Amino acid sequence: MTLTLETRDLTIRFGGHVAVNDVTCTFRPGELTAIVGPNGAGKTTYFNLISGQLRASSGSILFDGFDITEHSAPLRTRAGLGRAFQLTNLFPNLSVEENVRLAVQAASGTHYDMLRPWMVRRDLIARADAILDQVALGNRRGVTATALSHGDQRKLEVALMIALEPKVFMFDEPTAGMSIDEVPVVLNLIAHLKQDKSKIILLVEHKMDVVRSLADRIIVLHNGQLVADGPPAEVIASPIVQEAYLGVAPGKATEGAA
Amino acid sequence: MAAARPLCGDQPMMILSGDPPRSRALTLVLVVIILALAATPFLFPGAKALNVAAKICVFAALVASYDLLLGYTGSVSFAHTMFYGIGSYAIAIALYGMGPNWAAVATGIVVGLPLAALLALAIGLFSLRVAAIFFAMITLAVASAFQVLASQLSWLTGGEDGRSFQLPELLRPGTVLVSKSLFGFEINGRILTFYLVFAVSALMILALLRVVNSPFGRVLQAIRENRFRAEALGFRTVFHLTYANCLAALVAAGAGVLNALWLRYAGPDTSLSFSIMLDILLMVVIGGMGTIYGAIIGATIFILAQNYLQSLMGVASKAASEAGLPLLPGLLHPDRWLLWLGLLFIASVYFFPTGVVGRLRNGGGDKSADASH
Amino acid sequence: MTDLLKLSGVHTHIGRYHILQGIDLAVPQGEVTMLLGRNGAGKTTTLRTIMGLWQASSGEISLAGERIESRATPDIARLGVGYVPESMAVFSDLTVKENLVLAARDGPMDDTQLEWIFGFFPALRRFWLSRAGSLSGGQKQMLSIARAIVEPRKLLLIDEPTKGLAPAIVMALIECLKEIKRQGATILLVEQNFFAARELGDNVLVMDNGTIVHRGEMAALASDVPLQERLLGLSLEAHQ
Amino acid sequence: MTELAVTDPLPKPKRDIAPILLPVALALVTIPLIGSPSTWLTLTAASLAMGMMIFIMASGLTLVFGLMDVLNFGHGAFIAVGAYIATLVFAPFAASVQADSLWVNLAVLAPAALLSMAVSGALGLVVERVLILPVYGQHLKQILMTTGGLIVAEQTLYALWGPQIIPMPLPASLRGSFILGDVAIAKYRVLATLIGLAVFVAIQLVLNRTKLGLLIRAGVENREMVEALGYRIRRLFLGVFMTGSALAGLGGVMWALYREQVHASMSDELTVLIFVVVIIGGLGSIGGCFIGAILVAMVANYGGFLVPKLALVSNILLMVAILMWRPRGLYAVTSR
Amino acid sequence: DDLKVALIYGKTGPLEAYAKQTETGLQMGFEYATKGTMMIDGRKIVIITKDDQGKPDLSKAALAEAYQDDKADIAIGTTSSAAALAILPVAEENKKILIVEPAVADQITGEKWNRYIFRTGRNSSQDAISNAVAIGKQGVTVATLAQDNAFGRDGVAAFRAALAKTGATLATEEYAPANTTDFTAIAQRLFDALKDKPGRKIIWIIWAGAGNPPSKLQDMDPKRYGIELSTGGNILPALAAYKGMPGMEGATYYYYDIPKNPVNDWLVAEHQKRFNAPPDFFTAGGFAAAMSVVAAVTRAKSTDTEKLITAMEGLEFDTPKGKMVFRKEDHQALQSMYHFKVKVDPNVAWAVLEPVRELKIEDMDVPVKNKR
Ligand SMILES: Nc1ncnc2c1ncn2[C@@H]1O[C@H](COP(=O)(O)OP(=O)(O)OP(=O)(O)O)[C@@H](O)[C@H]1O
Ligand SMILES: Nc1ncnc2c1ncn2[C@@H]1O[C@H](COP(=O)(O)OP(=O)(O)OP(=O)(O)O)[C@@H](O)[C@H]1O
Ligand SMILES: [Mg+2]
Ligand SMILES: [Mg+2]
Repeated sequence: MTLTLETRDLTIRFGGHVAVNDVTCTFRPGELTAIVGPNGAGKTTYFNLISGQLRASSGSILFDGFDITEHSAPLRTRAGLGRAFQLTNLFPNLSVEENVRLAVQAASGTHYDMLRPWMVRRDLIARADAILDQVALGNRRGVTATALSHGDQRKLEVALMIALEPKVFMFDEPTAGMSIDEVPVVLNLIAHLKQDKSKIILLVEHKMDVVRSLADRIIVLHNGQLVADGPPAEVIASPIVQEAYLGVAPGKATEGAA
Repeated sequence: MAAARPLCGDQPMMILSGDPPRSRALTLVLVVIILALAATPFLFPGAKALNVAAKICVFAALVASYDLLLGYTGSVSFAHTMFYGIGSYAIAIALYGMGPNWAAVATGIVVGLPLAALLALAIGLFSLRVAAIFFAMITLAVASAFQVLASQLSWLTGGEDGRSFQLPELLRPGTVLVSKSLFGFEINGRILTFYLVFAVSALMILALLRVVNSPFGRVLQAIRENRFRAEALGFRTVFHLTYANCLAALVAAGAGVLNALWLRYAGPDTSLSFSIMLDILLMVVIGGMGTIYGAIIGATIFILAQNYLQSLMGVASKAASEAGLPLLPGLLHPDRWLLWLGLLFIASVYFFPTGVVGRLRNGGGDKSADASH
Repeated sequence: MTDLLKLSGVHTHIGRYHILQGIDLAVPQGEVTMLLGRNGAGKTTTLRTIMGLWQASSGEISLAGERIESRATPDIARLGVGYVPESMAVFSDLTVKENLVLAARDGPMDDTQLEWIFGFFPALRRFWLSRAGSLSGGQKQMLSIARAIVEPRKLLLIDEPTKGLAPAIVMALIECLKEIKRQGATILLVEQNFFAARELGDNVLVMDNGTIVHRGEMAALASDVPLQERLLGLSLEAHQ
Repeated sequence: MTELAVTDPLPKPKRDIAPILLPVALALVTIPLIGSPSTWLTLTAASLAMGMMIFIMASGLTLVFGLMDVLNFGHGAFIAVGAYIATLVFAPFAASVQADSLWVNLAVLAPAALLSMAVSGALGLVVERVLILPVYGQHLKQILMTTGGLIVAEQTLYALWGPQIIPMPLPASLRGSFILGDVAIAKYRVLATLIGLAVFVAIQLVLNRTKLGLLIRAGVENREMVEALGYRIRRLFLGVFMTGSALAGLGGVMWALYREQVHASMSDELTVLIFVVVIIGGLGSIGGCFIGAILVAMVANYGGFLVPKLALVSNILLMVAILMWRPRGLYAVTSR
Repeated sequence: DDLKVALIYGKTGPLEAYAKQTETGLQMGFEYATKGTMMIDGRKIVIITKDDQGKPDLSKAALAEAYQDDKADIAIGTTSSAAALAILPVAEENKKILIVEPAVADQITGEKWNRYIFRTGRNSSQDAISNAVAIGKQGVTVATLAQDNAFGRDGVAAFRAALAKTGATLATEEYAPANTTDFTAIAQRLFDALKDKPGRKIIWIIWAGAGNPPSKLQDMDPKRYGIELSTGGNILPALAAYKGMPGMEGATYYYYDIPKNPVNDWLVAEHQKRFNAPPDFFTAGGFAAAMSVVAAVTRAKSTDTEKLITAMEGLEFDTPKGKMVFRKEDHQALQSMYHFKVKVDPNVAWAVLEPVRELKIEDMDVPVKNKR
């Protein structure tokens, strides 16, 4: 049986506001799904529900055949759900290398080992360095995370997720605020991850060209509801995306909106 | 810029868990302190010097255990003296009730340490429910309630008066192990007790050093920096924090045991009071938070000041008044030594924000300071 | 056109790092000046230095002829400078309304101005009484921009406003800034979204490694692919 | 826009009145337990007054602690300073203090209280500049700084006034109780209640009718951004701190009169109590602090009457119970 | 060589005010006893002071230091009862005399006593018994209010025992936490317990430290039920609060105006001259301690510990409170106490205690509580 991630009637309410509303959807390995929708559509909230930062008001989440709706965030991460955050979320006063090393350590299952010095685990350090090179941060290892520019912080955020070696990658606007020469680094990275057909990749992105070049499938959230699901070309051409998301009258070319 | 990475191949450093002082000046200071402590019975004979040295040992361990909480997990607890007190009382009550024998010492340890750990667990679990910023105040309130309890259960604890007790024969001052005629120094039970305190404290500090430099210790730092993110990496921070709390409580109780053995007394003022808590805080900060070594330096500086500042001030005050200086004699009057302690609190924040250890590491010409601190 | 804002020879140090290494730039009155550059070039640092949030270690900054490099941030803001920081910096404990109440420094909020803002960013109306901390990333960005424009300002310093905004809202934002410019405000805009930059920019400055490496007209840069490749490391058209 | 778009504003969240009902419920529940209505009334009136006095002292702390995120462990110093200043005023006017006329008494009391507030406020200025300014946002350092400040202040008081307890006689007209049937209500407590209420209302008005409260809360979260909006947050913080200190000074006068004595470490007995009240109320909530203070006093009095043993730990029990119910206190102003 | 007397006291910290009085009293006591020469038997008296901040651990260290490092012949101390209890074994270990002054805990001359311990200060029982003797009579009903700790409970126990012998009845015992600030609830309980009783009704209060419950109870107007208040004496600053209770009776350890003897006359006059204030509780205590040292050394003609013990058991010596005697059994100094009545004098900052009668050593049956 192949790995699947599935949400069934997933809903969360904040007071009178339903941020994610009855979303039922299945994600399969080897398929990069882009999630698009206007601001406040519920994309990040949907991710938070899947990765366990928020608890669903109703509905369920199934991963690999198990119901994980009640699991805590750390347990879900351990089960293989990796998450990069939209608003950069790092260990601010630790070095770049230490940020990644911690993620590598988590992935290796080294949680409560208090008998050995950390440096003895050279394997962890080496792996962290390798990942930093992958995201082109190799030359900033010793810098504290706060001292990174915004774009570099975004890359570090991605590096942390890769270091976790998850089965599911959830990217939340990985390229927001990244300069144009840096964007390809991340795109190539995602493309590279995609080659491993056993991984599920979810991507929230507002840059349509990125979505177009990477996605195998697009789902559209709007006001918390799943309003479209299908191959990229088809979904982008649908009136709802054209109008509510891209902000152009139906039928007009989509080229303008980057 | 490549990351600073301390050498980790050489085995001798492993006793320090791969986290050597990393500054020549700091190493020197530490070596001097440790040698002086070890040789106190011979270098500085007399009741006072030995008392001071023993107190430094006990507090170095106690402060180091507090540093595990404060410096590595970032939580400000005011209940640390409670655990220290539990250790002290456990020994005192056991020896008082069962008489001066080794079985009583063992009982005290076997009951006291787990009790401290259990209580730490309970507090940890309760405070996880409430807002993090309350932690400091909740621990303060719990500690004050515990103090009330200790003074209420006077049939057990001796109330406000505490418990004085006798040590097993071997550790009594009257027991002469090596008579004076042999080396020119008498080695008696008291000196043996001192070395017991010294050795156990050293062991506890080394163990703490190991813990903070273990993968577990690094996770604690991560939690301090960003708990939310640590969870998202798959660390169950609740367990980490609870372990850290329990470990710190265990060591604190251990220090309490040593203190009670040394003083042959346990009471609310010596082991539970809020002012001791403040002393601990100050020692951590003077020494340097999140370094463990800071505990040794902080405890040494503070306890020396506490014990000799008053007499020094007396001398200075007299000198000042003989020199006819205005105001100064009054301010330097020995009775006002607490005033200077208060100023020390303030000065330590102003001038030693990273503590003595931080100062020595960064200012000592040693450029390999760890960027992650 | 006179220059509203002028920096000459500005150096900024953060701790022991020398970040800005002699910035000379001018922002002409009533125009939109784009500040482009790779990640880490020093764009944010430049804006923060103008705002007084970092202290320039040397050099001169003048706003409408007044020297401001040694003034405190609130005083600079009171000269009529609005700032949208890179991190958005919404006050998450306060509601959307309260965030805007604070932003309207000189008195009660003007209802027509609010309606005008809601026209571009309808989400703000919907979440008017919600905690700003619970807004979505894009909604926070909208709020941060709204804070800067709820009252008229002479000069707006805006750091990557389109980041995280859905395309429709980007369009709305572009419209909004164009209108603000029509009303006479001067804008210094840091932007990575080249489409937005091309739509809005009159002039362009390109930074690298803490210095300005190019100044000119936006239109010229937009049509000169080799220049783009040299300055920004990539052809913008190819990327788009 | 499409029909899918929803743009009408979300409704205003409901007012949270459960905490207000709490003391009321507590008072009602205890009526049958206590039995005698006159005893109940005596206890209730006493609790309200005691609550007000605690509130005055705690309000300064909650303002500073909640709004500015400053953990001021030296709050007690202002309490003591306020009390000492009042003794200075009282000393030359001992005759007026002991005169049996309310107005003559108040003519000494009011200036004494105002002077105490002024002096402790001024001291607050120094403390904020010297001790707090370098450590905004760093709780641990605040604890150290303010603890150091507390010790220094106490020792200075010792140096200036000597170690002995200074008596602070209650003015003659405020002694004794109003006796209504079997109910006794201490006169001084009536005054304390009035002053406490006045302070409460004044703070509420200032915070709710002006931008001040918003500004401070915003400033705690992001000082730079508030400055970038053009506000001189430093001055504002200084003002708040001075207000908090002045309130502590007022509380000190009130407390000294209640205890009828002044001592440099008179605040030691209050520290935990005040913290408990601030925690129960929720950080920075003046309303929560007000209710918390009344609750603490009520539990102490009802508990002390019904089960005297309980009085030892009643504060802690109350705190634990409240936090079990609301982990952030009665009114959580902030999400910090 | 010098005669070294170590004074261990809580000179800084919460008991600072008491400690200062002890030190003054000790100094003046030696001056008086040696007629200003500070010499006994040709040996100069040197006072070594050691601050223990009222903390038992520091106190232990200080006393050990005094005996071992400073070679003190006799030690006197200390202010806090807890600290005093902790240092008793130190005297025993060092086989040196310790004169306890002014700590009051019964256990010092009770179960924690050892043969090196003498006490010039009064103990809690003496305090309680004197009060019982002062107010107890046939037909009187008493209710007690005490701190809920060992001090309060021991005091009430001694009071209860002594009261039984006077024929008065004890209606109830109430205990409140030492940090109580609001006495309304406890006052209500006491009023409820007494108000329907016949005859004279008294609430007797034993309270150390802050709190001032008598004044708080007085403010609730106990007179409306015919209830009187009573409490022991206190230091002068605390007596100010007694001004609200004119006519109140009780028994005190010392009030400068009560004892009539040459020693006290000298002390009051000299103290007034030097400090422009009358001597207080602990000044008298320190003074008595000094007198006992001089008397003991004079009688033993040595500072050898064994000789001193022999000399001191049963030793009579003069003090500002008249004659004291170290009882042989437990080394407690038996002494007079004073039954007083409060008078308000607007020209005095504190309430004046007027003597009703002197309770002599024979009037009080202070039990021996130690095991020899
Ligand atoms: N904790 C919360 N409390 C109240 N409302 C919330 C909370 N979290 C999210 N919301 C609301 O839910 C909606 C969905 O937010 P979400 O962050 O998921 O949007 P998004 O699709 O990621 O948008 P963006 O593209 O702007 O990041 C928003 O309107 C937001 O205001
Ligand atoms: N607090 C800091 N401490 C040390 N260095 C810093 C700090 N903030 C920024 N820097 C450094 O200053 C340089 C410029 O940063 P800045 O944030 O101005 O870049 P930017 O052009 O805005 O980049 P981006 O497009 O990624 O936002 C970067 O190399 C960054 O690492
Ligand atoms: Mg989002
Ligand atoms: Mg930037």
